[in-house]
Amino acid sequence: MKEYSYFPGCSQGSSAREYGESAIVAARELGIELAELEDWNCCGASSAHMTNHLLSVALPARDLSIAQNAGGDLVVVCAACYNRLKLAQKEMKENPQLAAQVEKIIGADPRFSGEIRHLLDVIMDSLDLDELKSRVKKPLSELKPVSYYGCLMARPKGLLEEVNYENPEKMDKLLAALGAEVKPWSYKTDCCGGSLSLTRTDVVVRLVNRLYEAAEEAGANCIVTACPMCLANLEMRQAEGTLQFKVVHEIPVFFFTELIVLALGNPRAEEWLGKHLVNPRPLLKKAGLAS
Amino acid sequence: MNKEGTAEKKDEREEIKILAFLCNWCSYAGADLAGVSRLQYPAKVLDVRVMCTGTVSPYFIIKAFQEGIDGVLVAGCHIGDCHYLKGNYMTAKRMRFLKEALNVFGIEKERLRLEWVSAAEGEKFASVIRDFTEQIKALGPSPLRKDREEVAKV
Amino acid sequence: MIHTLSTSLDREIEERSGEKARLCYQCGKCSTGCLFNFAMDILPHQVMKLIQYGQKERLLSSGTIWICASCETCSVRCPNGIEVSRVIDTLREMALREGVKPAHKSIPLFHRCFLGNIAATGRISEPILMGSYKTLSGDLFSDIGLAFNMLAKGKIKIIPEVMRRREEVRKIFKETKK
Amino acid sequence: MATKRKGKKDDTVDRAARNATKESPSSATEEETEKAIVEPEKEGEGLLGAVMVVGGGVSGIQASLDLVNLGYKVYLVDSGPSIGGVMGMLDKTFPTNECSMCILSPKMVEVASNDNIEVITLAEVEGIEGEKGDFTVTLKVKPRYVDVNKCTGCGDCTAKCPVKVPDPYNAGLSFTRNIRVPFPQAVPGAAFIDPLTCRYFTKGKCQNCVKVCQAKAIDFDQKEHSREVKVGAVILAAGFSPFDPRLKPEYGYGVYPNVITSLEFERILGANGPTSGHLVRPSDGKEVQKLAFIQCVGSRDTTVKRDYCSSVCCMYATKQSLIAKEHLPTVQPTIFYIDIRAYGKDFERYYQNAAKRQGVRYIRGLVSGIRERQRSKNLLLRYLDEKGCMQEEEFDMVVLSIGLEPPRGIKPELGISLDSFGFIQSEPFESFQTIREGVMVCGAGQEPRDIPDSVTQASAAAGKASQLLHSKRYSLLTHAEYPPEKDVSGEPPRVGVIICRCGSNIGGFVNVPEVVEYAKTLPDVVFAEERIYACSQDAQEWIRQIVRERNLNRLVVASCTPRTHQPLFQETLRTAGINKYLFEMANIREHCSWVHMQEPEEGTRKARYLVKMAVEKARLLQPLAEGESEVVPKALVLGGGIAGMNAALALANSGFPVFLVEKEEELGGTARNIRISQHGEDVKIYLSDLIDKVEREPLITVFKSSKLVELGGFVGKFQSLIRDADGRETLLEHGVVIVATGGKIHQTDEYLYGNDPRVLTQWELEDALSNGELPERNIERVVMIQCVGSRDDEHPWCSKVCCTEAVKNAIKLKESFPATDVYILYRDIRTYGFREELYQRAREMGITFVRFEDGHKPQVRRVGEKLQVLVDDAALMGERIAINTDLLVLSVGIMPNEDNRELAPMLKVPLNADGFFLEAHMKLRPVDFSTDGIFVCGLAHAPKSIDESINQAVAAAARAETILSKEKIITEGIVARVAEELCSGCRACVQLCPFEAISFDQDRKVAVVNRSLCKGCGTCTAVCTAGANVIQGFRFDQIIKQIEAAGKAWSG
Ligand SMILES: Cc1cc2nc3c(=O)[nH]c(=O)nc-3n(C[C@H](O)[C@H](O)[C@H](O)COP(=O)(O)OP(=O)(O)OC[C@H]3O[C@@H](n4cnc5c(N)ncnc54)[C@H](O)[C@@H]3O)c2cc1C
Ligand SMILES: Cc1cc2nc3c(=O)[nH]c(=O)nc-3n(C[C@H](O)[C@H](O)[C@H](O)COP(=O)(O)OP(=O)(O)OC[C@H]3O[C@@H](n4cnc5c(N)ncnc54)[C@H](O)[C@@H]3O)c2cc1C
Ligand code: SF4
Ligand code: SF4
Ligand code: SF4
Ligand code: SF4
Ligand code: SF4
Ligand code: SF4
Ligand code: SF4
Ligand code: SF4
Repeated sequence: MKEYSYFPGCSQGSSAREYGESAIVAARELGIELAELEDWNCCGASSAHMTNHLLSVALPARDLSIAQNAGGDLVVVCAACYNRLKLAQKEMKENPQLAAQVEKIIGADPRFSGEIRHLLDVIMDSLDLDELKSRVKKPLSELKPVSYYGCLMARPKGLLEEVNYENPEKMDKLLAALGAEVKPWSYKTDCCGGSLSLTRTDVVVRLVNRLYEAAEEAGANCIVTACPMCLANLEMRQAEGTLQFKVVHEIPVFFFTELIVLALGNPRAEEWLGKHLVNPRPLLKKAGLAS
Repeated sequence: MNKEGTAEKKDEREEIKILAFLCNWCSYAGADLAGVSRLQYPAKVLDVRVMCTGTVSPYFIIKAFQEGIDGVLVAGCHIGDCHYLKGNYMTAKRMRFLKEALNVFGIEKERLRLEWVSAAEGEKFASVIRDFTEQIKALGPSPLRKDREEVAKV
Repeated sequence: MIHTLSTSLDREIEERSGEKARLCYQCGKCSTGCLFNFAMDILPHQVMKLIQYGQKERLLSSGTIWICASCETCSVRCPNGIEVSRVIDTLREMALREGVKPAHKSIPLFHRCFLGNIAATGRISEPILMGSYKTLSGDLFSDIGLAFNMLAKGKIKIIPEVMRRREEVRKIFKETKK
Repeated sequence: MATKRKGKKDDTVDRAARNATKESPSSATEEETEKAIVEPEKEGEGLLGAVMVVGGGVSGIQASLDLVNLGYKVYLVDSGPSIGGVMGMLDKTFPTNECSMCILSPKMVEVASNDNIEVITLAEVEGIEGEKGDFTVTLKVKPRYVDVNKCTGCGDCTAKCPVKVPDPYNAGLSFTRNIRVPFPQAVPGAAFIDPLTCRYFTKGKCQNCVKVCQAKAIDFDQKEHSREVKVGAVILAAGFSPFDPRLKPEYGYGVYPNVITSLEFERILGANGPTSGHLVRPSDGKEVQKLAFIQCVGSRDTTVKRDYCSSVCCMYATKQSLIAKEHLPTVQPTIFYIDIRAYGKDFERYYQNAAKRQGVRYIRGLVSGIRERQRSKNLLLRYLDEKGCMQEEEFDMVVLSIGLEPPRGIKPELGISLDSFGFIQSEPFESFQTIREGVMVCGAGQEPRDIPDSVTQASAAAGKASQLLHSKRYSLLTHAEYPPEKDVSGEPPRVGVIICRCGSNIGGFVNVPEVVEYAKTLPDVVFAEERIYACSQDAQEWIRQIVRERNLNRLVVASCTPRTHQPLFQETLRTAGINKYLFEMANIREHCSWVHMQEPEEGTRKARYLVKMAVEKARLLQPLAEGESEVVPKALVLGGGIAGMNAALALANSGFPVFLVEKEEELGGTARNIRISQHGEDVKIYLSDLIDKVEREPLITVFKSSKLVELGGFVGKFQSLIRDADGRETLLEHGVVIVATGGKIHQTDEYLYGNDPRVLTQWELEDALSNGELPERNIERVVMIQCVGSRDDEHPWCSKVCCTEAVKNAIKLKESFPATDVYILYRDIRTYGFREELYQRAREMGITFVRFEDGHKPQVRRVGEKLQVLVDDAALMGERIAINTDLLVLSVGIMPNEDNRELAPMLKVPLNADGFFLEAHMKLRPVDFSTDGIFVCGLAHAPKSIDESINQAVAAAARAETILSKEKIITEGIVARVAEELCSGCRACVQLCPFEAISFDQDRKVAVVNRSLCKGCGTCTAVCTAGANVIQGFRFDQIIKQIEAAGKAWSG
């Protein structure tokens, strides 16, 4: 069992509870123990970053100083948090002046010497895919997912641990190992509309609808993501697309961690199915993966 | 047996013959490339290498038909690619005139063909020969040749 | 028609963001890659051009700076290595700082609510965020069904999760406002 | 690994060779026919008359051919298995759309058949020791595993090799086998084995190829070895490597099958490519209708550290669009671009024609990334249309216009230096000279450049080498020594026929013994026999022997194509004491056995008649004399600008006297108005140095205030009359003419020029800048307007230099007065090649660029104290911008010299539609005229920058030197001749000859052919109604005999 510090992020406790919970379970199944950072604070997400650059560094900096005390590497599951934490670390490393300024603000040394890693990367690096295959109890063979990273995990360049930031493949490989028939598509790193969800719903509906269309065109029957905001936007705005564009999409969206748990035959996977705004049961039933 | 023999003989007489004038720089090279690429075409064609199609005199073509050739191909560089600047341009002009003149001799103008084949167009050369052979086969032996054979018999 | 041109805006942006809009040679990649361009009044490559011309007011009052979702597609594609999204972030920040009336007022309002929520509790709590945003924007009824749905699925916690040392976060807000 | 199996085509008699022949007694022993090496002369001790050329692309090939023609032994080294470079892979070339292979392969054959060029393949340079004039180059030579001297290129081994590999010649779009001849026209035309994929090397067994190779050419014992070669100079011509588009992942290359590179597309277009020129796409072989090009992939891109422009991709995308339409008229090509860089000669016209008449759609703005439709594999591209609206459009295929990168394997350890991108660095004004003396550079390995510019630079590099080594000219050349030619004119024809089996290539399909028996029955045939490999070295000895023993006076070889093998057999015949024109070939391989493999009987029958036709012609062959004419080893250079002076100096450096005629009172020309070069060097200093050198050079005679009034004679011996301002005339005699009469500045009255003192030209600005005449406080702002008098209906060309000039001056201005704002109003910024760095620097410094659309010229008016420029900004969808300015600077274009109109007829050379001189061949003979002995360089040819003019000048000098260095010019035997007694005086031929080789003798009323001018095309003979005009070697009666023989085929 390998232990990491863990930064859950706000939504994993509420709107993306299925992500937060499945992440811990999936990690444990694969021999990774996630220890939550004590008294962490919100990274500021897009709002800080978009309106106050210094704030967008200082908020995650406080978390980083906590992580430094905890020692080791820091694992993140939310794409937005991953983006903010990692960029804050990078900026302060490259700009000591900024680091000093932030140190004053938060009253602690913000320099984190460990690595900030996304759970997907941690899993894929610690795993032998063949071994994983052999551990699969319920192969996802009827699932035809497309992988969807969204923009926050993939950009800027160098954020992702994969070289091809335009066409990352780790999630594809993972899902294929779980038995799914992964469909290639060109929309893995497209933006879902992000924080405009509440304010410019029209824009987001349009973007989300575009993603569904592309997924269907690719022959997919579900979308798999690693970002709570993407999942929220995709699920919340699916029905609205139906009204606006006169097409019905019924494509469930999963977190990759949910599918790991499901495929490994852990019954807890059932718990989260009910939390989805787009009901995944009909598909899973048809696939013989749920009752 | 005798019957068969004559049939064979007839066949031989019916068999067509094509003469191709190929310019040294493009079409001859194109024919070389067809060879190097092992592209297959019917063996009814014999070729004469000339430095430029510009040198192909109308007299050569008429002579060829007189000698019993059933189809004449003149092939040179594409317009603008002539090694000698404008030889093929002259040829094109001359051939247009000649085709009309052939009618006067009672020769179908389809029996004379002008083609531009570059040194890279091995495939084109082969298909031109295939196509032209079919065309001449369809037309049958040249009327001039029949005349001549008739005359010879008499 | 543009009458007054100046190069000072470009320098100001460079100072704030390290990005040099003047390097832009108008290849257009930022604009053609932007998924939000249909909702923008000034396209990203035109933002670069207008910065070169020093058209500050026009940019700060544009809708583009609010529509941009910071997805950074433009930045990774720019052959001149300009972080276009960073430039737009900077323009947005300048607009807020200078109190320019935003073209899409709901968006800065949302950000304010979002940050206010963090400042108060250290973390985001969706009901509080939604509640405050909806009240302030006056857009009370859209998404109401959604909210109920989420509530029913246990996706919204009524009792917000709160961190302990909230004063540390509040200090951060205070210090970074300066 | 020497490639010395082809015969040599020697059309020159040089001084050293003559000396050598004089000294040796001329009895025809066998030793004599061996090549003799002439002892080096005493003078110029320590220099070596040999040059190594590294890289066998078009530039390396040109340099090699120039060098042997200049009298040096050449080692041509290529890291690949064949020479040819990228040009050998191209389908057509811009801006003439000529077939690339058609024009390249004759040059490759020339290399292969020249005894004094040793081609060394699969080799790289490890080190260059020593000093200029005396280098020792160490090569690492990889094994080929096939003996090039034995391999006949038959391809039997390929057919049997079990290992399939992607074919690099087809850019990996098709498969070939591990052992193969690299491509049909390869030189050497021999197979090679890649040990990395060969089954024998990887698995220890196979050797299929060994089993089938009848020539026993395969040799698995070859080892990698190093080799030392001593040469006097080295020319680096290693070309470029293509950019790997995987570094721009947004375009999905390698992920989406229908996204391909331009080089791959070039192969798809190729008639000899993987799809035989059918425009189909990789994913499903479907015909392509909607085709997109994305420009600048891996160029002008900081993020991948390629901050330069690749110079050729705008034009090749245009070309590929046009060719695609030619292949498939329904195809709809779209080019997405930033600036269209159509800067070269005739490029603008080519581009405008594509855009306006040929339906090529140009859309400004790059697509950001590519998405793929999963079912159709079509590609989705998003772009902004001309109204600024976002569009998403589906395409069948997308071509990435990939950039040119530095060559691999050329390292600083060779004593040279590489620039920041890795290209080979050269001197500012002499781009062909590296920092190491005696080591020259040419082609795309120095800076991305197109074929004509590469060829020009190659000639210049060769010329530079010659300037260094000219005292050792001819010292290392090998020469065949010939026994005296036997007079056979009175004898009845005695024809010998040799039928080659070419292993099983001919023998496997054609019944060779039957053909031999048939040949024996033909009239005048006294000898007929078969031979397994007629071209092998031992066969040549055998041929000489039978010619002598059987007393043959005509020879027919029935084997492969005369295009490659005729020179070899002619050489053999000549060494047997028989005139080389008493030879005829029948091509029973390429034109028979290989194309009729499935009908061997008909093939055999055809072979018989091909032999008969050859014999019939051979019976009528007559010995032909090669013409000789004297060379006056002096040159006339017209024009004393930078180009003219450089050409004159180059020739003088090689030891030839030069007459330099300048119409003005002083030397210098246009460049007197330029202060700084694009590299920031002081042009004034360079120019005064140059003038000084020219005036002090004893071999150069300068005629100032003089003009040419009359030119007579022809190559080798021209007479010219020049007249000075006072009417004094001088008659000069010389062997060559170099035209360097330059161009001039466009005189404009637009934009208040001449009307307001604040409106200047770039030259006037440069002057003011360097004289310190610009007081800072008065100029808050400067506006520049581009394309003044260029790229419009009246002047449909791009002046090439003015974008760089404007950027350069703007930078200078900004450096002197940092507070001054500079605006440059442009249509396309054409800072090609490394000039892009200047453009980048200008932007970095804060110089602002404003683009306006064609047809929306800026307006200028006076407003108070200031000038006001109104421009409709294209980036802002035509929104008007008013810029108040203190200075307005016009980038006026380059015009042709009016004197050209008067010179062209005098020199008998053509002008193009714009009034610039028209070279012999846009691609491969950029400084020659089709009239032999006359050359062109500088602005007389087309607009170009100083360094490009110098390139061309030195190149023109080198080309001229190939003539001047000969004592006599030998002209081909195959020329026209008019039988005066038959000539009716109709003059039809006089008008038709494309080379103006026929004149009309007014006294005798007959046409007369000047054999020095005649190229032997035969056009004249076809129109001669009297049959008086004949072309030797292709005589009327000879062809008639061939026709008759053909007529009797199948029955006789
Ligand atoms: C897709 C495409 C289309 C083009 N179309 C046109 C066109 O239409 N018209 C035009 O004018 N130009 C065109 N160009 C440009 C043209 O290809 C170049 O100008 C030309 O090939 C340059 O010739 P080169 O001899 O300098 O180099 P290359 O053609 O690159 O030849 C270099 C040679 O050197 C050898 N070599 C490399 N490294 C070493 C080493 N270390 N040691 C020994 N040998 C080495 C290589 O094997 C090769 O044979 C095109 C280019 C591309 C990519
Ligand atoms: C407007 C303009 C701007 C330019 N800007 C730049 C720049 O910024 N950077 C750069 O690198 N290059 C620039 N150039 C190009 C550069 O000037 C030339 O490449 C270079 O000077 C070489 O010119 P040349 O020797 O071919 O011709 P010229 O310099 O024109 O020399 C021709 C010579 O021939 C003489 N002559 C003409 N007719 C006759 C005749 N009938 N008989 C005898 N003599 C004759 C002329 O008097 C003149 O001395 C520019 C050119 C022009 C026209
Ligand atoms: S960061 Fe903003 S401007 Fe850039 S692509 Fe994304 S939304 Fe468009
Ligand atoms: S991508 Fe970069 S260079 Fe291109 S238009 Fe946008 S900012 Fe300018
Ligand atoms: S079989 Fe022998 S001769 Fe023929 S190509 Fe192969 S190696 Fe050369
Ligand atoms: S030994 Fe190598 S090259 Fe020869 S046939 Fe076998 S695999 Fe091919
Ligand atoms: S601008 Fe330069 S690099 Fe870009 S496509 Fe054109 S020639 Fe190539
Ligand atoms: S001469 Fe004979 S052996 Fe040599 S290549 Fe030609 S056909 Fe083959
Ligand atoms: S300014 Fe000169 S170089 Fe630039 S595009 Fe116009 S004519 Fe060409
Ligand atoms: S053969 Fe050609 S070049 Fe020679 S004189 Fe006749 S037309 Fe002129």
